Amino acid sequence: MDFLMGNIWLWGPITAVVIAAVITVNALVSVWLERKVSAWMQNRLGPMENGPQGILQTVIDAVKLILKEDIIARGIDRPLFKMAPYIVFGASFAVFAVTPLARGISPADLDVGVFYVLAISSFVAVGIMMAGWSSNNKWSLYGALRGVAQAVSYEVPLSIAVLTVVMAAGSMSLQTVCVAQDGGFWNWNGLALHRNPFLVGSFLIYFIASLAEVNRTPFDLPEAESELVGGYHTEYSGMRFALFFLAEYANMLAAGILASVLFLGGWQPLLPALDFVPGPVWLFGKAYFFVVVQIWIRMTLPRLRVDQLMYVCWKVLVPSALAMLVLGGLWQLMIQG
Amino acid sequence: MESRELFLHGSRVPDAGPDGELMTLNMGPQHPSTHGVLRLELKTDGEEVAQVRPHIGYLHRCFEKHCEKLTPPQIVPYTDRMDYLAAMNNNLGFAIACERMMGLEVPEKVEYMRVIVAELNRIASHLIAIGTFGLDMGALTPYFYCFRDREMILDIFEEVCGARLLYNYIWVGGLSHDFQDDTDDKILRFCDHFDKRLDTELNPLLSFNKIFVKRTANVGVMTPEQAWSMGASGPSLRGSGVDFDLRRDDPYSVYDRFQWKVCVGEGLMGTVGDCWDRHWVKVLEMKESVKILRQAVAARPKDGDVKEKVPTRVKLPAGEIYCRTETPRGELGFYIVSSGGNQPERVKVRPPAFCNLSVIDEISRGALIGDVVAILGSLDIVLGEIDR
Amino acid sequence: MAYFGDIAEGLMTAFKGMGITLSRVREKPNTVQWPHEAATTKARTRGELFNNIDDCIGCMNCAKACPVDCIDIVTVKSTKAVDLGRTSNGKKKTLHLATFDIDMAKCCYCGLCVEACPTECLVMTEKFDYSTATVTGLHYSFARMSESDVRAAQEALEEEKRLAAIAAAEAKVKAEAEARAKAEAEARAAAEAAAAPAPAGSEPTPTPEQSAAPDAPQADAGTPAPDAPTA
Amino acid sequence: MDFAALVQHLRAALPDAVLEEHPEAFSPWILVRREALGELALLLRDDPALDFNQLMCLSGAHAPSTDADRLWNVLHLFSVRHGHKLALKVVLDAADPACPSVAGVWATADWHEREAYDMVGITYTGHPDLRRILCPDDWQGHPLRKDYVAPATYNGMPLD
Repeated sequence: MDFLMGNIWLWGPITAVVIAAVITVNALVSVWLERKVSAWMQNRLGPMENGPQGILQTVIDAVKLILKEDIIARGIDRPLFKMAPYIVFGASFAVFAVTPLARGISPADLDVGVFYVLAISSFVAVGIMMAGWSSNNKWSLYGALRGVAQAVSYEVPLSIAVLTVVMAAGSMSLQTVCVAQDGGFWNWNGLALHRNPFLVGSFLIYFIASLAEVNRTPFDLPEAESELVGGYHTEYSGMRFALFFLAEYANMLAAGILASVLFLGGWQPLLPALDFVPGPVWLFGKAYFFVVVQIWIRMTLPRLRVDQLMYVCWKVLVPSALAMLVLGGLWQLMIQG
Repeated sequence: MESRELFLHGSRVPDAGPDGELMTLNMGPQHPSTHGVLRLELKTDGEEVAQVRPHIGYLHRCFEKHCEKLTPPQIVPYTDRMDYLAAMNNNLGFAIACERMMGLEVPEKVEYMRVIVAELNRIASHLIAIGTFGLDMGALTPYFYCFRDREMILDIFEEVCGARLLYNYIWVGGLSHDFQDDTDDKILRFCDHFDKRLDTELNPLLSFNKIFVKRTANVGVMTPEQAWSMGASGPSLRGSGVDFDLRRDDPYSVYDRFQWKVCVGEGLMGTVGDCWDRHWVKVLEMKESVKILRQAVAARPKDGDVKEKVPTRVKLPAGEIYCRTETPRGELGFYIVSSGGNQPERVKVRPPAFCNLSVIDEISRGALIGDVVAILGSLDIVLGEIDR
Repeated sequence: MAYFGDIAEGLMTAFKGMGITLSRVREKPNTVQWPHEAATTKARTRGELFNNIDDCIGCMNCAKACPVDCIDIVTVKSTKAVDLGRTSNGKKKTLHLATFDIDMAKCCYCGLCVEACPTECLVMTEKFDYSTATVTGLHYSFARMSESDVRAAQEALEEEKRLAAIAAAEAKVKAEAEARAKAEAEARAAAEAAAAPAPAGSEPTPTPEQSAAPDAPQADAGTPAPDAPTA
Repeated sequence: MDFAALVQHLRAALPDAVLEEHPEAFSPWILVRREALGELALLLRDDPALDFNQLMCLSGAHAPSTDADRLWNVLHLFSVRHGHKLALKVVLDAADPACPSVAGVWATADWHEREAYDMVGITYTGHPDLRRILCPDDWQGHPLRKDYVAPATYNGMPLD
């Protein structure tokens, strides 16, 4: 095992292929989940035709997207336009590299794992900007501007909220963060009122900010379809659009994974006695719980306006995240010594 | 937030940017929230909108030209297609105009049934208005709940007249079909269901949702003076706090026999006349419609033939009339000129949404792009009616 | 404090809304899996038009009532010798139906034609799913006469007309002779009595085709028909 | 005020504006001298005794065949405070279809006058933005004129 882990040339490609497979399958599953959950909440049935409960519908959609004509309109900045989906996809792809799957097992256990995730995921904004700018479409440009403004702004409360956890665990390695939440669900950061109640507040702030980071309702302004037609990906079609699509759902899962690692113990079982269930099952179970909650929120809430988006970030989330950080730190100093 | 509030009260219209340039942005004709094929030419400074120029006519289907060649009974199906979300109300407006010209008295039973179907259709139309308004705001689910309830109304209509959207039900002098035996029960059952759903589902999910309120309150404020001057009517007028409803103030049919009240915007969440008020007036109006429905179903005479007074040949006497009725969108007027022939010489329609839409420039200056969508949604336009 | 109130209200209303959407998961779906399940149509549903040609008398009322002119009828008058029978509600049929076409692609489903039909042979069925690959596939022809039938009927009619014209001419000659005789007799009588001249009572000659007012209400099959199918 | 009183009031205020009155019509109307329309409109809106604050409808019509080649510009007014209605009609010669605009008096008239211009070709003098509204900007002719013949093509596209 150590040999394997040590040999980056062997381990790297295998990990990449596995992550790519996970992302693809995740997109299929998440899209299906989104359709089904929204249908159930709206007294509908959702896709029913292909496969039991329409589970193969997304496969067929994916095939359709791949077969579709790739339209590149005149007046478009072609190199940027073509590169943008890969950057967006690549960024969300790379986030998975540090996922702690089980005790001691991660594709790459970086010492600065948290830092890496935050840095890489904000790279998505660059892709969005490129897509919006190169499309030579006013709606795309609006979407891109909104997307970048939002990503940059929400990075702040998100990072501060994550910092609270890092402070509690004393490490930036995601593996260590998980290990620190050992011993049953009452010790998970997001639920451990007895250990550090301010982490629970951070949990809420983190979750709200992560919604904005992955452009989900109520913060889906970059692609607000009722305002901006399609936002930054208005001009995309076919496989390039599919990459944006994949990236969006990969981001949803990544946000879910990070939330479960930081606040719900990652691969930690619900109870220590349930240790026999493998770690990845727990991790993905929790991550998909967050994905479903994201869908659930999307089906419930309207969208914010662009100035309100900034208001929520700078006037609500940043101050409260800072408060959580300071109070959490004080708590740790005073109570835990 | 303070500076935004200033714009919204019209004290500051954004100037052109530092280099004197505004960007022209074409919203539509293909755009998800223009409710049809409307083109809004926006002059924007960043996200701020300096001017809105609506361009209409993309759905022009020559209604008025067709009317020159059709007899009044043949025009009725065409009126369906103007405001296709409230076809009953359009039928009613045209039928009443013709009947007033001909001096035709319709039986009391028919009058009551007309009120019942018109109010049902008002609810159906408001449900779409509210659902799509929520959709414009990004709330997906209320839309489906609204459609679910509207479906019950459409089922009743289908049972009564055979069509679900374009009814051709209210004829000059009568109705095309009588109600079925269990229609009254179905209507009452719908009323019970709907009353409950409105309070437990739509209002908490949409009307009082904080994000929704923040998106719509203090946005697109229309003053009563603006409303009167621009000819706004219906919920858009009442949303500005004007207590005026043609059903009460220029009564037609048997509306004067029911106990109900005209709902006006009160600025509950912000300023009087903002988008939230226009939305709220629609919600309240649906409740009032349910009240009218309950009374009308209880009071309606059950015996008699609904086609008793339908003339075998509808011939409008020479003369001209302007007749207006209150559709879900406001004042629908028909100006009919006849010289006594089989076909009217001229039918001019005064569509409510036409006038409501013309307000949009005045009330959305200084708003953001997202607000324009909200304002457009709250005005509740139907392009089929604007363009005819 | 409005600041904290707003935040609290925002969170509370969001949670309330989420509660509502979640509770709807338990409810039964409101949709129907058409075409696997039957769609619910009602007895009065206005769907595809159907004409029972056996009962059709070719009165054109439906074509006249139609606001979009989607019904095309061509009739040939039958000769006296031919008995076309009666409709199921007892109306006598006097016209051959050369063409009875309905263009369902144009139809606006208003139902005015059905109301206008005196024999209730034109009905709107409950069928609503009859999409076709081509627009012409929605062009329905209900008439059952072949081209040769139509030609035969026309020829028969023309023959009858010719005979009628001859008969009319004869009758006219006869009538004129009678009238002359009458006039002479009257003139004689007038001369005799030296009274006011009697009015010349010239009887209208019966023409084979009586033209009615185009918009007169027609309860029965009194409509004139074009002599030959056009086009 | 009822119709007779309205007309009396108007005749007193502007003696030569009202040419005819038709109280017997379904919607009683007065015939207004073309040149006096603007002044009369201001009076109708601003006189507290009249207070016509709503222009319900403004229609352009090509007069029925009984009335030679004339265009009508018909205004239907309503006063919320007094609850009275009045219809004004200006009869124009089809060859000289200029009519004063009332868009400055009632903003509703803006779009309605554009529509009347588009449909029957009344040219409103003093209108801020007299463009076609329902038909395309480069459309030929005014479709609701009695002598209008539908064009066979539009910009090379056959119109069937």
